[in-house]
Amino acid sequence: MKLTTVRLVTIIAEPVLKDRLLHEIHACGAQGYTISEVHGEGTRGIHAGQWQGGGNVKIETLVSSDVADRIMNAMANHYFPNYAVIAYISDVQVMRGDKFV
Amino acid sequence: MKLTTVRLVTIIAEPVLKDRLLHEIHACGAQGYTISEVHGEGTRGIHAGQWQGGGNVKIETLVSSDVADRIMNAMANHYFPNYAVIAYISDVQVMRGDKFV
Amino acid sequence: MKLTTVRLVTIIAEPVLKDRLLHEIHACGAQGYTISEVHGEGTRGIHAGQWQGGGNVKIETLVSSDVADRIMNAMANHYFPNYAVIAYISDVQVMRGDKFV
Amino acid sequence: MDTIEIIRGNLLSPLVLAFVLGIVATLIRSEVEIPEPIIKAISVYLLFSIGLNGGVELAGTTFSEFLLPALVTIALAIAVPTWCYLILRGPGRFDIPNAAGIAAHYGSVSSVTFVAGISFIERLPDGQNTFEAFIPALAALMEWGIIVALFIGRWRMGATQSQNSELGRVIRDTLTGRSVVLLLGGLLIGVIIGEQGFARIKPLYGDLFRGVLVFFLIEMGMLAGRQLRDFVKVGPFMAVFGTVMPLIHGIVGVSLGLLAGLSPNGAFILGAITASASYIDAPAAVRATFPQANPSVYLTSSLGITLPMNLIIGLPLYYEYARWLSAALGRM
Amino acid sequence: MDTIEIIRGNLLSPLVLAFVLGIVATLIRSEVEIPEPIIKAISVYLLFSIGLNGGVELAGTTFSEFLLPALVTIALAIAVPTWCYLILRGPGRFDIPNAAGIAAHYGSVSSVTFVAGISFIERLPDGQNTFEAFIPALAALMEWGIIVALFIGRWRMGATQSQNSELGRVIRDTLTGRSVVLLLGGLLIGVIIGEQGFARIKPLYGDLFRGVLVFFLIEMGMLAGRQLRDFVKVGPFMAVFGTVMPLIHGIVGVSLGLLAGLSPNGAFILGAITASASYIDAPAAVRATFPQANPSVYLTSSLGITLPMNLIIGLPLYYEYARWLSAALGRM
Amino acid sequence: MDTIEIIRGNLLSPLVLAFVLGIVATLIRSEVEIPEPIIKAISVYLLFSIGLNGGVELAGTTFSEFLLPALVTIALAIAVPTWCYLILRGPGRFDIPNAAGIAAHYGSVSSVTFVAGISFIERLPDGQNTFEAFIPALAALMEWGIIVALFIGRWRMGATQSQNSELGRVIRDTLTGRSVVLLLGGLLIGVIIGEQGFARIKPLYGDLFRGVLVFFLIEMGMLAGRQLRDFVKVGPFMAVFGTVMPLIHGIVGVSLGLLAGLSPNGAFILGAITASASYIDAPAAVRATFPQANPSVYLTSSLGITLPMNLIIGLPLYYEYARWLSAALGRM
Ligand SMILES: Nc1ncnc2c1ncn2[C@@H]1O[C@H](COP(=O)(O)O)[C@@H](O)[C@H]1O
Ligand SMILES: Nc1ncnc2c1ncn2[C@@H]1O[C@H](COP(=O)(O)O)[C@@H](O)[C@H]1O
Ligand SMILES: Nc1ncnc2c1ncn2[C@@H]1O[C@H](COP(=O)(O)O)[C@@H](O)[C@H]1O
Ligand code: NA
Ligand code: NA
Ligand code: NA
Repeated sequence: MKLTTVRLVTIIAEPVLKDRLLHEIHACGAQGYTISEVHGEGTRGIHAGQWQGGGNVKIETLVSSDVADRIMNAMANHYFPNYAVIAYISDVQVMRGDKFV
Repeated sequence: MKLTTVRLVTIIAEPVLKDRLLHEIHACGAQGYTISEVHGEGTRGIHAGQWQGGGNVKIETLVSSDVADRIMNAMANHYFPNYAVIAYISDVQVMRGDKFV
Repeated sequence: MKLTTVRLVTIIAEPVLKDRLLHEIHACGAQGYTISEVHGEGTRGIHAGQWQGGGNVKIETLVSSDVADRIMNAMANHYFPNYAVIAYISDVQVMRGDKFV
Repeated sequence: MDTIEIIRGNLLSPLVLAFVLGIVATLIRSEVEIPEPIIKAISVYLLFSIGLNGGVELAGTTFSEFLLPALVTIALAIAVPTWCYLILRGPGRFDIPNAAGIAAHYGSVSSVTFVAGISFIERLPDGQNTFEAFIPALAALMEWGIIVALFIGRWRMGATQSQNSELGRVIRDTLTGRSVVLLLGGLLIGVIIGEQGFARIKPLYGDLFRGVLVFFLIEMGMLAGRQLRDFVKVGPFMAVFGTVMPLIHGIVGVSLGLLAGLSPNGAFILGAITASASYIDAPAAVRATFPQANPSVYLTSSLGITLPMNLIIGLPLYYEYARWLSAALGRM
Repeated sequence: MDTIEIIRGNLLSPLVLAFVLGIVATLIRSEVEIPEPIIKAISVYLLFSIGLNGGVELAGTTFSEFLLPALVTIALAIAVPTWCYLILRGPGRFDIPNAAGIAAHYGSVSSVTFVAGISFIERLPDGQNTFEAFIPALAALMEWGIIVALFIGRWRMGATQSQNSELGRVIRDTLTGRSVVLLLGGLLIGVIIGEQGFARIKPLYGDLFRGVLVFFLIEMGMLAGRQLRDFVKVGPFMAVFGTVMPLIHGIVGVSLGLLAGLSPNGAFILGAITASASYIDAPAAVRATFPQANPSVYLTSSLGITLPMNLIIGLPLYYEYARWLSAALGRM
Repeated sequence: MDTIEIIRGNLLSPLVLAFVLGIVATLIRSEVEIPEPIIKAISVYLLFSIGLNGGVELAGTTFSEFLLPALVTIALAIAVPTWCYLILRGPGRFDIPNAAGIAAHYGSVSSVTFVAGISFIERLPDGQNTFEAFIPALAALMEWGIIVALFIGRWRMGATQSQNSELGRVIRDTLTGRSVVLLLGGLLIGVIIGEQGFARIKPLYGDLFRGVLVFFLIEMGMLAGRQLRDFVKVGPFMAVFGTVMPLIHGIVGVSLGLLAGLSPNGAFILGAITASASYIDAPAAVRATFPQANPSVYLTSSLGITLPMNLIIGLPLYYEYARWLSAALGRM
């Protein structure tokens, strides 16, 4: 069994960003994504989705190292300043690495 | 505080596989699992659960390294070819490692 | 792009613990958290939330290494003995590390 | 003979049949699923409706009519968990947390049994289907049974400070719990809007009530069905406890209700409340206060044994007993 | 002319208009959203209501009246998937899994089309709006078509042991599936409670039925709309298959229904059931048994082509044909 | 005196009482929870019902009757956000994004206030409870206020290309937004099916309307209650703005409505629409276009201040004013 390491990028953001973020990660080169509904609290106060149950979306995408960097940069430039959003990267192992790069 | 490293196996699959996958990971030796409802998109087109909101299930299980390998192999042999499913492994640290092996 | 490593602590617990756990991680020094609804099975039998659909909550929090240790210790001392709950730590990379410490 | 007729009538009512359908669906592992948000919304609806309907009728009730039944209900909310606790500790040989936990369940109210009791009466022919309008307030008072049981447990264990603060939270939660707020809130709104204001919302809160309850009972049946499977696990003592205690509580509740001046129908509902075992508020409260207590025991017995028992044979029995005793008292 | 009137009447019914609203909302990418738990609960409600209403009416039906229609339904549940399979393998040039998969869809029942067919009849003027009370049981029998299709596929492929065990599971799932349990459970409860027991729950299970169906159809329209976009992907063969086969099945179903002694209205509903293509139970069963089959094909054709076709022009056609054939047979 | 009677009548209506129950439940931190999917489905239901009911009545309305009120509504959808913007920039000292964001809220429509306004009228005695059937179309037009406000903001800021494309998306979203599609779709379906087609779905879309609205308002109260807690954070300017502006808008809306030829009831509803501040569509649109604007301010003021103010004292005031002005104009 051959496992290769790819990057798992996780973004947690207010729901209003959902479509734009999916578009963004796709533009950065992601081949797929998985979304879940979460809620949470951070350092920023109320945001527009919050009265709808405090909802956020969590977007996870398995990508190559390059794509992960591009996504993080896009996040830092376009979203971190004004939106309630966080993003983090970790390494995971998959079987058919070419599916994700 | 003594932490030991175990494997976190994450499987994202179309909902029709749920019961079978739970059975499978149990057969491979997993002692527990956690499921969440997610949705997503990958390289395969529409699948049978998709019209029900594009739903997938995400199954996470903390297991020993051996069990993780067995699960990945089972996935590769029985599910990757025909189903919309991905799986990946990462290392995490837990307190009472024997609970998961 | 400068990435720093922080700890992602994940707790999966029966819903009755939700408010107390949020309070606990905050007391340990966490600056934020993300919650999702999951369900699962482990080594313990039925728990009080189970008839409500087997629901658990998953709490994820990005914290410094110190805070992570404090949280794990609190879990071990106050919750592991009597409740259906697990917790694990992994390392992830973020951009503005100071947001989480 | 007449009693058998009543039992048969209850067995063949849409409510009980829907409940049985739910049990059967679970036993044959069918995938009928009524999603959780729907069930939550329906229980809000049912409690609020009962409050509203009570409130609309309440006009004209004097406080003195309410006083004695209320005192009796408070007495039951203290006595029932206490004596359950003693039985569970004594013959039941449970440890303190488990005994207190189970007592909290049997000392408080199951909304389903309560609602089914009300619906049982409303099914009767006109003229025989009325009861005291303040009944929802009695149900809200009976919720106190949870607190009494937890308090006993804490006291017997010699609680630490932090555990006491947990108990404080539970008391607050019980007083502001969903059932209490909806029953009392509905009651108050009903009083204020009166018959006239109610007329325009009656299609939802009056006409649909019974149909929605039937729908709800399908899910309750599935819930009970899942617990039924664990029946064997609770052991013979709890099997007997879960069947016999409600019957005793029902008899006691009806009797005291009649003595407190309630009508036979009102006393019947008080009996149903007393007999019922909580399966929503109590589990959460017990889990928070006595995590050591084993949820399998209290959930399986309250949901898998007592709930079906009450719905299927308890209600008609309490009703017949209320009629019989009222006649007997009348003859005195 | 009369037929055109009927088609127009159907087109302008709230049901079809709500369905079209859903399609339009999807096409203009509007964000009208009816959450999934609501839709799930509504489908439980619709099936249970139909069962209940049938059951209440059932009193007085003799088993012999039911026998022939039931046999005809079973025959259809065997014949329709078989012949679909042959056509899909032959002219359609599909491989075994895809042919069997599609056949499973067209051989079983779409609850929406079934419910819309019933509602079509109930909309008619008094005296013309009755049908055989056992119709829900026929719909439950027709679900067997899924099993027949999967069985054919398995047999032609020479299934391995493990695949057979999967088939076993699918058979069990179909027999205890949601629609079957709710239709038959409702039917049984309806029989037991009778007119009198039904009266008190009729506001929910009778009066609201049509309004809820309209609400449901908004979502079904959105679902169909999303599939419509993939229309081109299924290719010309499936476009024709998805349009023509239902028409043929509808004609055959109506004809056999009349010959089996059903009333024109009853035969019409049997026709609608036969014509309809499942889009909930079949996809899940096919995905589990033939993962190789391409879901785009069977989902797009059953949801994007056959469902709208049946709702919009199929139903009035089958109805007119039923009336016409019944008159013709009457004249013989 | 009469006005006070009307205010009291509104205060003691089931709607307002349910709203207050929700606020109280939140303030005592009770766990009454109406799940989000239910609330979403109910708002679809309410808007669709209003559209439908309007459509059914619409027959016989001529385009010319509609024209002037429509023009007035468009004028309001342009004027209200503009003047809000100016006030917020001037005396309010907000920066451009915040001023435009708040203006978008007060320039568009709160469905709850709209629906409550309609229900306010329907509660009146027969003969006094009618209004123009095309009112839902006016509410849909008023949604344009969002676009106007965002447009002003963009223009004053000198938007970049990418921001303009975002604005384009918002315009499209507003035009195909849920409220617009449901109100207009319902209206159209209502026109087509007419009285006769509506009769069979009236139990759901007519009889239940008010009861469902009461249920909905419990949740709205909880929502407002949660925002009320942040009341202090918005500062004195917004506290005054959120209380006074709606009153002014209500007066202006009623006046222009009467001048445009609307009946007093119709003018009252137009006033309620004008006075109301959006809390669903506007927040999403503003967040997407002006992420720099502070959501605490616009959410707290529209949900925590303006919504309760309108429901509790605004509606009866606008109604009384409409009656008074109409009498005054009649006397002229
Ligand atoms: N330290 C953290 N750990 C986990 N999730 C966080 C953390 N900080 C923020 N979040 C999530 O990110 C969202 C936005 O955070 P913020 O921008 O800090 O308001 C929050 O609603 C949380 O869901
Ligand atoms: N690159 C990816 N990152 C995250 N999730 C993915 C990725 N690719 C696929 N998935 C998830 O796995 C499911 C099946 O993927 P696929 O088999 O590629 O259609 C999708 O619906 C997604 O939820
Ligand atoms: N090995 C495991 N892998 C993933 N999740 C687990 C595992 N064990 C337990 N869990 C989760 O933790 C919850 C409590 O577990 P337990 O205390 O073992 O009953 C379960 O309901 C699962 O959601
Ligand atoms: Na009790
Ligand atoms: Na068919
Ligand atoms: Na406005």
